Amino acid sequence: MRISYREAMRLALREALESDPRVFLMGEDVGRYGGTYAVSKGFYDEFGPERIRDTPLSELGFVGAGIGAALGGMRPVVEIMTVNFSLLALDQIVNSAALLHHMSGGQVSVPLVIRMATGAGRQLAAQHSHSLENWYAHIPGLRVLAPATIVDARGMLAPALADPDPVVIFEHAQLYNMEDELPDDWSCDIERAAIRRPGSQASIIAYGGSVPKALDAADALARDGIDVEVVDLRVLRPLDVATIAESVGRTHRAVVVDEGWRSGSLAAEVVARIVEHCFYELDAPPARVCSEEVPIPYAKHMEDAALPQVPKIVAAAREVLNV
Amino acid sequence: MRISYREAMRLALREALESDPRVFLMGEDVGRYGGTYAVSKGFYDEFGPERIRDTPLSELGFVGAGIGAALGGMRPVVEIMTVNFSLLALDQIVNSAALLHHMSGGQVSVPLVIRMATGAGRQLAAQHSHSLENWYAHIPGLRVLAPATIVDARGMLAPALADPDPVVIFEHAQLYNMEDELPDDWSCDIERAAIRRPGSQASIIAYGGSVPKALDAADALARDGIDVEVVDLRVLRPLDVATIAESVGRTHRAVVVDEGWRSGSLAAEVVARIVEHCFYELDAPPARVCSEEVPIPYAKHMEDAALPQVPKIVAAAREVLNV
Amino acid sequence: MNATKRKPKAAAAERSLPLQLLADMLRIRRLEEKCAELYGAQKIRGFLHLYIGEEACATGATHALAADDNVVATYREHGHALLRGVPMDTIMAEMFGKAAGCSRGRGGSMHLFDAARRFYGGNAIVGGGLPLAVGLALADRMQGIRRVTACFFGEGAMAEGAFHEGMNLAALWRLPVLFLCENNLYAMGTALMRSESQTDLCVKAASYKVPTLRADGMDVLAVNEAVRKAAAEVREGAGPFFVELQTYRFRAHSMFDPELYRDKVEVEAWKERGPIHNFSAKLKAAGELTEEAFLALDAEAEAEVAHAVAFAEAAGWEPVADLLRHVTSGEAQR
Amino acid sequence: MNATKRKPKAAAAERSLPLQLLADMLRIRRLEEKCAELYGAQKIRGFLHLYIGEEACATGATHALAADDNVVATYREHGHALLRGVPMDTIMAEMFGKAAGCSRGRGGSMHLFDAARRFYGGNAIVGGGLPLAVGLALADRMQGIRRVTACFFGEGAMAEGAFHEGMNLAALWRLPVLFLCENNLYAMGTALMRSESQTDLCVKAASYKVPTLRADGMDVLAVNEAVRKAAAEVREGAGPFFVELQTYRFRAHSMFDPELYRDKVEVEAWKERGPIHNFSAKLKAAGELTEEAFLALDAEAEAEVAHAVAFAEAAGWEPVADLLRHVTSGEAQR
Ligand SMILES: Cc1ncc(C[n+]2csc(CCOP(=O)(O)OP(=O)(O)O)c2C)c(N)n1
Ligand SMILES: Cc1ncc(C[n+]2csc(CCOP(=O)(O)OP(=O)(O)O)c2C)c(N)n1
Ligand SMILES: [Mg+2]
Ligand SMILES: [Mg+2]
Repeated sequence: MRISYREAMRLALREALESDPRVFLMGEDVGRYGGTYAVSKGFYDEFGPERIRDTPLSELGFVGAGIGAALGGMRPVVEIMTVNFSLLALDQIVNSAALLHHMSGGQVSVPLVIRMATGAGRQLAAQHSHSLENWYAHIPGLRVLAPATIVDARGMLAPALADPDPVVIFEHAQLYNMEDELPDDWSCDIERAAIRRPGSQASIIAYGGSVPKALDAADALARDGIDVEVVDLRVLRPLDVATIAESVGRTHRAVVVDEGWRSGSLAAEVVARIVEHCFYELDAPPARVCSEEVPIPYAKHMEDAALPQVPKIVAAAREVLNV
Repeated sequence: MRISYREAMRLALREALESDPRVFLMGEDVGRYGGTYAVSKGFYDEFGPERIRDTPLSELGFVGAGIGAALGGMRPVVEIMTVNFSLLALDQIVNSAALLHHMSGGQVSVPLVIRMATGAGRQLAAQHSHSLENWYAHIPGLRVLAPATIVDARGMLAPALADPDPVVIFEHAQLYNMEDELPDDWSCDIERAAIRRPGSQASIIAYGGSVPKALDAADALARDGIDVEVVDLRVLRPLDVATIAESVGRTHRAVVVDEGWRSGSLAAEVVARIVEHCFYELDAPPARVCSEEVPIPYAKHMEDAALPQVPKIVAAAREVLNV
Repeated sequence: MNATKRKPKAAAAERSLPLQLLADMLRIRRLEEKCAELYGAQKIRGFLHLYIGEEACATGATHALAADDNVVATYREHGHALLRGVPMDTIMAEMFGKAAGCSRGRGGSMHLFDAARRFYGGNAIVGGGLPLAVGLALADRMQGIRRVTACFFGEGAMAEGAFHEGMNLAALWRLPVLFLCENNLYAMGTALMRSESQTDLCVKAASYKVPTLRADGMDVLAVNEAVRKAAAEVREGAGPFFVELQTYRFRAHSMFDPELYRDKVEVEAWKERGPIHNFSAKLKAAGELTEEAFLALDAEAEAEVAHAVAFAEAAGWEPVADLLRHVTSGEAQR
Repeated sequence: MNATKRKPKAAAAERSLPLQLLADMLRIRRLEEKCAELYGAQKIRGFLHLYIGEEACATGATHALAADDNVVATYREHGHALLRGVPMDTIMAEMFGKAAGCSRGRGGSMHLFDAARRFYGGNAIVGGGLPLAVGLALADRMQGIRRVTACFFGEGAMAEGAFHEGMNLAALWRLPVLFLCENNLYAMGTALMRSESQTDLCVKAASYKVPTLRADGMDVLAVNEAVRKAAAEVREGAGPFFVELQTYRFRAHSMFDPELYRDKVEVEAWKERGPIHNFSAKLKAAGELTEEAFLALDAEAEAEVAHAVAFAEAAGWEPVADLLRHVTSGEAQR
């Protein structure tokens, strides 16, 4: 069946709500409004106000409440409208969700899933276009996921809810309308990265909203007879270094694509891991295609110029391939 | 004259308060209490409650007020007791301080200095031992400084206050009692990294509280006839890549020390820059000595094991030198 | 083509306050109706939050402020920016993303700024403006400047910690902040009663020992009177003041909102209280306004909008080569 | 050596409530006096926040709770943990950083936890516990469990956005949260009057439509009575309740505090109201307590402390090889 990323998320959420009474969805406008990105549209009537819980504008408060509810035996799915507003909730996410298990010497766990939309590309300007995945990927105690395909959108929530510890899921806002076939087996591994397109000459490593761009770049390169592999990180923490190293060990060349700003990016971590694991197999220094170091501008031509784009990825691949 | 890092900070603050009526210090317990780390002890009586302003426990509120005061023509120095509590203020720091200049098309500026203590090492446990410098170093619009010497503690505040844009200064809590000679010329460049110890066989690159450890490691290595250079980043954003590349270009080997957790660390960015700028000059893959990926434990032996220590730096240097 | 308001300014001089209030509400209305149209035509992109139905709030309030007072607003700030003197031409150009825009095309609809007029912007973080307003007022107090900082925000923002911390700081330090809450009953799809345990917003504000006033946000004169009273007290140095303006948003929250959360009957009932329609009817009944005069004001507003659109259309794009500018002032000065 | 409280538990059974309250205040006092001493001896490190002077609050309050109620506390929580049943032995071992500590030595003084006893910890982020308490109460409500979640915090926390958001959520959703504010007049060096524009904390809480009570936090019976009333209402499903306990910290904020912000006269005046001294005097006057009985209780407390110290001294360190465990549950289960 051919469905959208949004629909895949909806199927995953509905399944979770139907299969486990401990699961509930909480966040701003997830209920009566239908969800900012319409992911929970109709759920309010289906599951009621207790399980599809609209919250006031209190990011720190309701995220903390989600953590407390997880401590109390529930399996909350907390939706933060976008990563931009998660800045208001970071204290609870880092100092409570990520640390409670450790500070209690392993006594308490926080089986919480936090979903948030991320990324730029819709001319929403600087305050509404952040990509802060690497901030989260830096924190021990959190698992960080970035579904970039219909299968992952459909399959990641169940294992995330089964995880006894906090899981943060980043949904790139540009992906919600993406459509694809949903295979019968959409089960999903939240430990490993995935090779989305096998290739031999270079590894293009991306995640989230950059994966479709990386695949388009691979197609463009293929038209010129250049065969590159596309690796989707999928799990931003803990990083699946084995898959990355195996790929780069084969191709000897790497391009890392990240919508985050270059300095201090997740792409830097991937480059560091590549160097630590396959320095002697590298035929060229790994290249990074990240967002330019400027707050995301409103004007379309400027926003486009600030973000990773297919031509930039193609150029970077040609550079590491020196063709 | 021989003074402590704390005393150097005090001299810099007093000078700023005496020389510019627009400068004022605001934060939790900076006044009557004397400052959590006694940096502003006595200033309340000297400069009065308006200019040494005690705030309620409202990190988001008073940091935002500092930003507004900067917009309004003042030159606020906002003290956030420790980086741990800055998580509550990140929305204002990122979405207001760092972005206002850009979103207004360059019309308004935020000449604000935010000081905060950072780091672990005093058995304060997980919630009080963060090193989140790389989170800040990731954000365009911010300048991020990490004074690691008496001279920088004395000299960085003036140029930071002269900067028309927001500057974040990280003071590692372990450094306050460090003493050293203050030379007559303590003027300080907030654009460039500094070579703290020239050396030829490898470059140990560190910042903040890790600099003294890097220097101790260099001494230990010297005793074994190994001559390493120690580079102090000083400016965490924008990174002074020229100095880093020049050093590594000479030594062909690098060890990056960072008290932040390894994944997504500033050390990763430094490694990525090294690879991007001197891949072909490298004789070995750069090594990282970071905090282990665990929330900082309370017990001393466990905390020590979690943090970068001199022996680990020595071992990493020997590894890249293969001796 | 240069960016200036023509007729209105000139005309404004001779006009009585009521007529100027009406004219300004019309200017906001016609501007935003055109914006909605241009959004459909994809000339304007991103988020567009219309103020249609709420014009009496910004109009009555800004006419109660002094020319050099500070204003901090939200992402629903087209009207506030316009009435603080930002030329409609540069507002429209900003929404087009043109370099001649009031924020150089970097900000868009949610980030209209005008430093010279002390308009500290559109802010897209709910509640984000309150701490900034507290700081602006603190700066004025420390510099001995007798100025009011007016801070507009929606009722939804009152659930945010930023509201709590900002109100307390302003009250504790007795700063000249005029808190103007535009209570349109909904925060996106969330009704006030589902957002606050205490729905009497003045009671909430009073708990910080801040004096409060409530006004009919559909009646421009009532708003103007209440804000004048409040601003006068703030200017006198009595500390902050909180004014609740009870109003209603006639359109969707943004251009993406299916409006599942409120029924048409409620919307229609509020539309009966349309601030422009009712106020002009009142003026006519009082013989202060003729249909011809009304049409003239309307035509003037339409002309200003037409000029703004032409200006925005004709304006140029910022060169991509300048992408990395305006990140820091240092760079901007290059 | 195994971690259990000996005599006290046994004795507790026969004891009248007043005597048990006195005994428990003494246990907290003697425990913390020893902690201060051990801090000097560097057996205990990091931050150590003593509760000395405030014992009537935790004692009166915990005796008003049911055994399986949830408790969320702050970094000044030694007494709360102890009275919720965390063995003094494992509390002391935790402060020593030993593997036998109630948090395995990972948390220290500020992070005492006991999942089995539903003691959700010490929290070193001011105000951080309030949203957690709201969530614990929400979980109970959704699971149909009739349980109270008691949340302790200091008056300084009321300036934080977390207080505002937490109170509103609890009140809006009518959740069974018992907010217990230990108002000791200072947040580190900041006096309440310099922290809140409204210093009547019950008025602040009432602004969320939450019922409130104020009690003398130096009088253990007054605290117990107030918290009983409040807990009963919360348990009945009436929604959250706020109780202000007016108390005072006799010692410095932490072991680093030079105490420049308050004068000795004030401190001495409050010491006159010492909760243990006054309550035992009252019991003696009422003939409910003899000096011998008092000394027996005190000796019992001292013995428990001595046992705890011996236990902590004898306990082993967690092996460094386990450093990376307990980051996630998965790893912990390895
Ligand atoms: C901190 C934050 N949370 C959520 C949002 C998304 N959002 C934008 S406007 C809005 C509703 C705000 O309602 P209100 O404050 O009443 O203002 P109104 O839109 O009604 O004028 C929301 C939830 C945001 N921009 N910022
Ligand atoms: C968010 C945050 N800000 C600042 C601190 C530093 N700090 C620790 S305790 C304290 C005072 C808290 O006062 P109060 O809430 O009254 O509790 P008390 O210490 O008086 O029991 C402060 C400022 C912190 N731990 N967390
Ligand atoms: Mg509203
Ligand atoms: Mg206190």
